[in-house]
Amino acid sequence: MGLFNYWTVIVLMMVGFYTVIARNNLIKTMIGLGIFQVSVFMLYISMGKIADGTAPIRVQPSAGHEAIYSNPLPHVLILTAIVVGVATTALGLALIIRIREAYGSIEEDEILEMDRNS
Amino acid sequence: MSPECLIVAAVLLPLISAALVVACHQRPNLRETVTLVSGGLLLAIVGRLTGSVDARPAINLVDVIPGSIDQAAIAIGFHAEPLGLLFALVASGLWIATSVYSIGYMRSHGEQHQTRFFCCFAVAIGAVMGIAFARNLLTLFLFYEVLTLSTYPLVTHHGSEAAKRAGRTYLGILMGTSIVGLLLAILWTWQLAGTLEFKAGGILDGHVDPLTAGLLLALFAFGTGKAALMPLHRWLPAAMVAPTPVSALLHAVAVVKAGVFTILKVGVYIFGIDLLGRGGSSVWLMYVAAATLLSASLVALTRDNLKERLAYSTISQLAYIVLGMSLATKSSVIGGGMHIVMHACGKITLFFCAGAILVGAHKTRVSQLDGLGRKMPWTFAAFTIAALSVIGLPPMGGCWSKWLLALGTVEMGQWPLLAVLMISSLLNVAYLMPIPLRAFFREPPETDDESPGTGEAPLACVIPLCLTAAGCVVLFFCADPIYQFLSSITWK
Amino acid sequence: MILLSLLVATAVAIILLRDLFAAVMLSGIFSLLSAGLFVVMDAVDVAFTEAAVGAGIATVLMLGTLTQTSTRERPAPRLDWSALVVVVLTGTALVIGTLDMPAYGDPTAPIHQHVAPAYIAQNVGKQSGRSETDDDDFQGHVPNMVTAILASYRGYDTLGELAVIFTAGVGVMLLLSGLPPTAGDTPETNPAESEAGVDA
Amino acid sequence: MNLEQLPILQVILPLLAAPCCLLLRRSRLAWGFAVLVSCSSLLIAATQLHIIHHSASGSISYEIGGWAAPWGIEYRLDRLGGLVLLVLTAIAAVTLSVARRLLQEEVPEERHHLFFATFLLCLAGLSGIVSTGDLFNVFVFLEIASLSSYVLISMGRSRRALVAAFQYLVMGTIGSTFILIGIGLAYMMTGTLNMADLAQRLTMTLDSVYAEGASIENPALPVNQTRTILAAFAFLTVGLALKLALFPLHAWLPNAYATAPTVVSTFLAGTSTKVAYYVLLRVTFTIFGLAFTFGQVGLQFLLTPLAIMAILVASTIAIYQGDIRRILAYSSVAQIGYLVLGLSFATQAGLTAGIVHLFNHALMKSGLFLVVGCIATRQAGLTLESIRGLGRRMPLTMAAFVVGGLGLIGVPLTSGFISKWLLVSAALESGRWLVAVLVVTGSLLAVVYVWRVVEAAYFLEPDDKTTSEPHDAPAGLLAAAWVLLGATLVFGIYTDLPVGVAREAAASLMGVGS
Repeated sequence: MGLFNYWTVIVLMMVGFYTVIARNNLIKTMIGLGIFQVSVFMLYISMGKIADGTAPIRVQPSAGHEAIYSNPLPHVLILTAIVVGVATTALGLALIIRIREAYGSIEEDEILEMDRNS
Repeated sequence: MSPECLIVAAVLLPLISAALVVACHQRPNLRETVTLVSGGLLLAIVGRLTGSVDARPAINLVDVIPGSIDQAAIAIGFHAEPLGLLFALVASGLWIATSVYSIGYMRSHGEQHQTRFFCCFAVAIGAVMGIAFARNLLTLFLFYEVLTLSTYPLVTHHGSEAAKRAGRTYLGILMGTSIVGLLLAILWTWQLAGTLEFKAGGILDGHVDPLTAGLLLALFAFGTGKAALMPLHRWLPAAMVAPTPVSALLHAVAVVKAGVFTILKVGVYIFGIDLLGRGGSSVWLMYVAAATLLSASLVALTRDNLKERLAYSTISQLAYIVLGMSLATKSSVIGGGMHIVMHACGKITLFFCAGAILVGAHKTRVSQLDGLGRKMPWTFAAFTIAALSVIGLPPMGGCWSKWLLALGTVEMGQWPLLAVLMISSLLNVAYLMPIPLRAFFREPPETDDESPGTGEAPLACVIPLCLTAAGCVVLFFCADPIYQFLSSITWK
Repeated sequence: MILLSLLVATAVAIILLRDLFAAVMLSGIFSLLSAGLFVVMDAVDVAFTEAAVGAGIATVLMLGTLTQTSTRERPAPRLDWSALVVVVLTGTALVIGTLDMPAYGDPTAPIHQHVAPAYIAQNVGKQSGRSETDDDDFQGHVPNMVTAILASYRGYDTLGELAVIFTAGVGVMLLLSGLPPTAGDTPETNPAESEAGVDA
Repeated sequence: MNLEQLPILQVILPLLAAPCCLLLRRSRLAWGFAVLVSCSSLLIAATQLHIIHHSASGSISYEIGGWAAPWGIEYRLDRLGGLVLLVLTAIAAVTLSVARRLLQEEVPEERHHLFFATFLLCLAGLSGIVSTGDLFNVFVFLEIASLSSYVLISMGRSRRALVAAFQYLVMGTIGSTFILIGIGLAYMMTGTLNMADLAQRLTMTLDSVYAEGASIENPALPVNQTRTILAAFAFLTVGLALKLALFPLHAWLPNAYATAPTVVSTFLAGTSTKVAYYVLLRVTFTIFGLAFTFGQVGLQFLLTPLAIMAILVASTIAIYQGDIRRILAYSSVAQIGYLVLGLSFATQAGLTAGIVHLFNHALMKSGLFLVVGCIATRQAGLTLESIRGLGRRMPLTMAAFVVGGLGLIGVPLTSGFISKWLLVSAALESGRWLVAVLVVTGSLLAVVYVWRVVEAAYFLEPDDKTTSEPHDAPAGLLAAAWVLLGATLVFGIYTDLPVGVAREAAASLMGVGS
C-alpha cells in the first residue's frame, strides 16, 4: 500500500475541509467539520497499524509464535478525539437551532445580510 | 529641606495644587487662592534651589526599566542644573503673573469650565517642572507627554468645532513626533550608550560616528515637535484658538520652551558640545533653524490676526535657540539658554497685551487697532517695550541673547548665518513695530467711537503685563548673573 | 481499498447534495464506513465508538436539528475558488509531509519503537519474557490494551474528555433550556417558529 | 498541605468545581462558590510561581497518577507557565468577583449557575493547557477551553452573539483539527507525545528512531529535517495562529469580543489569546527549538511581516469603528501583532518583550473591557455617539478608561510603555530599524483610536442633555476595573515582577542559563 492509504485519507480530509469553508449552509458546515475530523482520526489509526498485526487485545500465546499487536496509543487518543468531535458537533447544532430561531435562516450569507441591515 | 526634597517638592507642588483646585471647584475664590499660593510657594522653592545648584543635587525615585547585561537601569529621577533651574525659574515666576492675569481674563470673559482650566494649568506647570529637573531622558520624555496631554484640554477649551480641529492638529503633531521621533531617538541612545543620564560633556562621545550622530540629532530635533522647527510648526498657530492666558504661558513659555529646552539639554548633556562642534553633525540643523527663522518671520508679516502673528514670531524666535545649540560654541549655547528667559519675558507680555486688547476692546486683528493706544496707554506701552526686547534692541533684555548668538556665528565663521540674524531682526521690526505705531499715531476709525468697553482691561490683566514688561528692562541689567550662572554648563 | 473508495464517493456526494436530510444520512453512512475501515486497521475499540457515537449519536443530533430547521440548502452549491485554493494548498502541504513518512503498516516505523512497546509489554509481559513482578503494572488482568492505557497512563486525557462532554452538555442546556430566545432583541422570526424552537 | 500536589490542583479544582456549581442552582450560591474557587486558583498560581522562581531548576514537574513520563502524562511548569497562570487566574478572580452584577443585564438569573459552571470549565481548560507537558493533553484542554468559550460568547445579549459564536466554533474547530494533524504527524515520526521527550527525539537521526533493519533512504538525517516534521510544524503553527487570532486569521475575534457578554469579553480578552501565544512559544521554542524554527524553517520571515500587518492594519480598522467594544477588539488583534513580533525576533530581548507584553496587555485589555461593562450598567449604547459627555456623567469610570487607553498607546508610567520600550529596543538591538519605526507608528495609530473615545467622552456634548449628574458604575464593578488598570500603573513603575520573570523565562526558552 505504501503511502496510498495516507493520500486517500488526505483527499477525504480536504473534501471535508472544503465543505467547511466553502458551504453557506450552517448544517452542511457541521457535516463537513465531521468529515474533516473523522479523516484525521483515520490518519492516526493508519499510523498505528502494523502489517500483519492484530488488534491490541491480548491473545493466548500459541506455542513458538508471538503475536504482533498494532500500536494501541493512537487508538486511545482517537477514542478521546471522537468524543471531543461529537461534543463540538452537538454544540454547533445547538447554536444552529438558536440561530434559526433568531434569524429564521440557516444560510450564512442571509444572516450576515440581516446583520448588516439592522 | 534638603535640596533633593526641594526638587521633588517643586514637581509635586503643582500637581497637588491641581488636586486642590478640583476639590475647591464649588468656590472660585478659594480655588484661585490655591493657585496663587502654590505659585508663590513654587517660586520660593525654585529660588531656594538656585543656591545649591553648584552641588548638582540629584535624586532617583524608582527604577522603571530594569537594567540588563549591557545596559543600566533607568529610573524616574530628578537633578538640578543651571539650565533646568533657569527654565524652572522662568516658568514658575511667570506662572504667578499668568495666574493673576487669567483670573482677570477668565472672569471678565465669563468662560466655561474654569476649574478644568486651572487644574490643567497646574498640571502643565508640574510637567514643566518635571522637564526642567529631569535627570535622564526617560523622565524628560514622561513629563513631555504629560505636558502635551494636560495642555490639550486648554487648547480645546472653547469646545467649538474649530477648537477641536485645532486640538487634533496639536495632539497629532506633538504626540506623533514625540512617539515616532523622540522615543525612537531615546531608545537608540540607550542602545548606543547604555544609559540615558544627562551628564556634563555628554554620554554619546566615543559611541557614535558623525553620520550616526547627525541622524540621531535629526530624530531628536524633529522628534521634539514642541520646538516647532519647520515643517513641524503648524500646531503652534493652530493652538492659538486657546484662551489668551494659555497662549501666553504655554505657547510663549512653557510648551515651546520645553521643546527648545529639550533640544538644548540633549545637545549639551547627551551629545556634548565637543562632539557636536567637532564632528560637524549639527551643521544641517543650523540651516534648518536659519530657514525656519527667516520664513516664520516672513509669514508673520502677512498675518493680520494678532495672536497668529505673535505665534509665527514665536516660531522664529525658537529657531534662534535651536540655532544657538547647533552652533555648538560656548557663547552660542549660553546665548540660546539666555534667549529662553529673554524671549519668555518679552513674548508673554505681548500675549498679555493681545488678551488685554481682546478683553478691553474686543479686537483681534492688527488692522483694527488704529488709535487704540490712547484708550489703553499702559497696554500699548508694555507692548512697545516687549516688542523692542523681542527685536533685540537695548536697553531690553533681548539684546544680550541675540548678541551672544551673533558672537557664536562669528566664532564659527558662519557669516551667512550672521546675515540671517541681522535680516531677521529687521523683519522683527517690520512685523512688530507697526502695531504700537498704529495704536498710538493713527486716528481711530470714526464709526465705533461710541462702542462700549473701550478702555483698559481689568486691573488683574493690566498689572501682570506691566510687571513682565518691566521684567524685560530689568533683565537687561541682570544679564551678567545669568551668563555666569549658565557658563558652568559648558564645562565638564 | 474498496472502503476507502466508498468513503471518498460518500464525501463527494455529501458536498454535492442539496437535500440536507440525505446529506445527514450519508454522513451517518460515512461514519459507518469509516468504522469499518478502523476495524480493518485493527482499531476495534475506535470502530465501535465511531459506529456508536459518530454514526449513531451525531446523526440523531443532526436529524433533531433538521426537524427544527429546514431540510433544504437554499442556493445551489457552486464552486468556491478561494476555498478551493486554500484546500488544495493545505492538501499539498500534507501530501508533501507524507513523502518522508514511514510506509503504511511498516513495523519499523518510529511510532512503534518508542513508548508504545512499553505499553504492550505491560499487558503481554509474560510473553515477551519480562518478569512478572517488577515492571508489570497489570499482570495480565486487562486483556484490552486500549482500555488499559485509556484508564491508566492516559487516564487524565479521559478525564479531560469527560470534561469536554460535560462542557458541551452544559452549553446545550444553556443554549436550549426552553427560555424565550434572545431577550432584548427583535428577532425577525414569526412566533410560530420561535415556539417550535422552544419545545426542543 | 502538600505543595507537591499544587500543579494538578490548579486544574482539577476548577474542573471539579464546575459540576458542583451546577448543583448549587441558586445564582448567588453558585457565584459565591465560583469566586471562592477562582480565588483559590489565584492563590495556587501565586504559590507555584513563587516556588518555581526560587527553585534551582526553574521548573516543577508532576507525573499524573504516578505514571512516569513519557508513558504517562506529565505536568511541567516553568517560569513562563507560572507567569501565564498567574495572569490567567488573577483575571479570572477579578472578573468572576463582579460577574454577577454584570450578568444581571445580560443573562437571565435562572441560568447563572450554568454560566458560572461554564466559566469555571473555561478556566480549567486554559490552566490545563498551560500546565501540561503533553502535546495531546494540550489538545484535550484546548477543546475544553474552546467549547466553553463558544458557549460563553453565545450568551451575548444580541442575536449577533450567536452568529459570532458559531463562526468562532467553526474557525476554532478548524484550528484545533489542524493542531491535531500536527500532533499526529509529530507523533508519527517520534513515537512520543511528551514535549520534552519530543524535543529530544526530534534532534535524533532517523536510524535511531526507526527499528533495526528498517529501509530508510538517509539514515543519518535528523528527524526534524524530514518533510513530515516540517508539515507537522506547519499545521501546528497555522492551527495556533487561528486560535491566537493572528492576522489574517483574526476574523472571528472582533465579532466574538464585541457581542459576547462583557464578563466574557473581559475574561477572554485577557486570557484565551494569551494562552494560545503561550502554546505557540512552547511549540516553537521548547519542542521544535530555536535552530529548527528560525534557522531551518525561517518562521521569522513569515511572522514578522504578519505581525507588522496585524499592528498596522488592525489599528487602522480600529480607528474606523463606531462601537467601543469593536475598537478594543481590533486593538487586541493589533496587540497580538506585538506579541508575535517579539517572538519573531528570536532573540532573548524580543522574547522578553513578548512575554512582558503578554502580562501587561492581559491586564490592560481585561481592565478596559471591564470599564465597558461598567458603562453598560448605566446605559445601553456603547457607540461613540452614545458615550458623548460620559466623562462628566461617569468620571471615575472614564478615568479608568483613560488609564487603560494610555497604556495601549504606551505612555510612560503605564505598563504598556514598558512592553513597547522592550520591544523597540529589542528591534534596535538586532538592527531591525524599519520594524522599530513601524512599531512606534503602530502606537501612533493607537493614539488615534484611543483618542476618539476620550474625545467623545470628555470633549463632546451629549445630544440630549438628560442628566449631567455624576452617576458612576456600581462601586464593586468600578473597584474591579481599577484593580486591573491600577495594576497596569503599578507594573508600569515597579517592573521587577514581570520583567524579571520574563527575562529568566526568555533565557530558558532560548536555552541560555538554566
